Amino acid sequence: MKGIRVRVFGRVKEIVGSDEIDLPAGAGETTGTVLKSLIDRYPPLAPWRDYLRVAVNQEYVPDERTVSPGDEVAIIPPVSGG
Amino acid sequence: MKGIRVRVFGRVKEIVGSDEIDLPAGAGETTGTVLKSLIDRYPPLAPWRDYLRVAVNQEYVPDERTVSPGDEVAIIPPVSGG
Amino acid sequence: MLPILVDIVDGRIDTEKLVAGISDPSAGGTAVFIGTTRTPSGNREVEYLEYEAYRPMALKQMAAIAETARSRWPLVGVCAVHRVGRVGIGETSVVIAVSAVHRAAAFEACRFIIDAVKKDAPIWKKEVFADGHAWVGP
Amino acid sequence: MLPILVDIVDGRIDTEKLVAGISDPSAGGTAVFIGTTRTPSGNREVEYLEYEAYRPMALKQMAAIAETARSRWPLVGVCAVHRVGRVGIGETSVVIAVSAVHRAAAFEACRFIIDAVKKDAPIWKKEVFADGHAWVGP
Repeated sequence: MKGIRVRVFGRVKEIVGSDEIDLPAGAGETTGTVLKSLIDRYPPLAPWRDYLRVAVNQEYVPDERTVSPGDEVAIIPPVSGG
Repeated sequence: MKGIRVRVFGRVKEIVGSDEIDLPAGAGETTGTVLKSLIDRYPPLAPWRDYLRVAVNQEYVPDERTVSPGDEVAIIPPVSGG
Repeated sequence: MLPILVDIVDGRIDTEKLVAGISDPSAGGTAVFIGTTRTPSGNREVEYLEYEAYRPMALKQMAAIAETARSRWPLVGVCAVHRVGRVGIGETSVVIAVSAVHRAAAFEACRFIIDAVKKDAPIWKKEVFADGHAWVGP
Repeated sequence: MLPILVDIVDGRIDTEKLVAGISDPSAGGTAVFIGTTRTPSGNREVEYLEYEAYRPMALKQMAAIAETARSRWPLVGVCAVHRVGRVGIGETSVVIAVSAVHRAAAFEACRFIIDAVKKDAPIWKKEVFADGHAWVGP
């Protein structure tokens, strides 16, 4: 079973303790299942669930979509540039 | 009879040929009579009549008011700073 | 709240220095407008511009406009500087810089000030062509 | 029409150089937004800020935002640069500079770009205090 590598930033990175993490992935993984796996593994992320956006291949993915192990998946906490 | 010194700028200065001019002044001179005297003396100013603003003591005077020889009167053609 | 700086200068405007002058630890955003001379005008090539000001009145007007902006928006620093005399193409003729705690106020005040300066400050420019010149305006 | 410049840099942003890069004889106005780090935050003194970016995606987002601006307004040059890493109080963290033939387009596009960058570019800042730090946001 190949994993999906997920990049994390900001407060999510702080909670996870690393800037990327490999999640085990079955068939039919989606942005939603990736996010759920991550939160299950790091419960302190749960309060942030509604604030997290997911990007696949460096584009925001507003609706749920399938992700494959080759995709670049990133969890985007609320941005605060400027 | 004391005169009223009038400062002129831009295209008005070019028409008048000087940056200030002394207009003879009787009693009861106003911003309107000053402007009229100037245009009578320099007819090429006539087409600009509706575009000229008058300032007294470095403030725009939107309505007609009395001017006295000690006042600093200026004719302000359409401004184009910036 | 920093003092308002308005000036009319005969030489090059140092934008960086003006922006530094309105910076403050309490300011989060600075909006700057930089007016530069351009060519062509209509379809004529402009060689350079020549600006003239009724200096004491222009300074009063600019100060009054800046004060009005500061009364309307919560600003930190305000600066408005106009150049006069000969200004080459592409050079800076006017700089408005406004700092504020939040950017909306900085943008709105900066826009208000340049609009008001262009409308009311007794400053004139003429465009100089190879074969003559024209005062800008109606 | 000049190329769009977007960048994420680790050191000081040279605003003057960026503005020079979008100047052009056809441009009459340049609107610039300069974001600076500030203190206090709420009632806590901030010692410095630390910015982090998802760099390749942030660059893509900034380029897309700049392209959108150029499709909406008649612009000459567009530049958007964000700094990351440690940024001291009062230092510049972001510069947006937009030149246009007329100032209305420059102002509107500049405001649009900084608003969109703050909303969508994957960049984060944390405020560092004497006794801890806080990520900015909800």
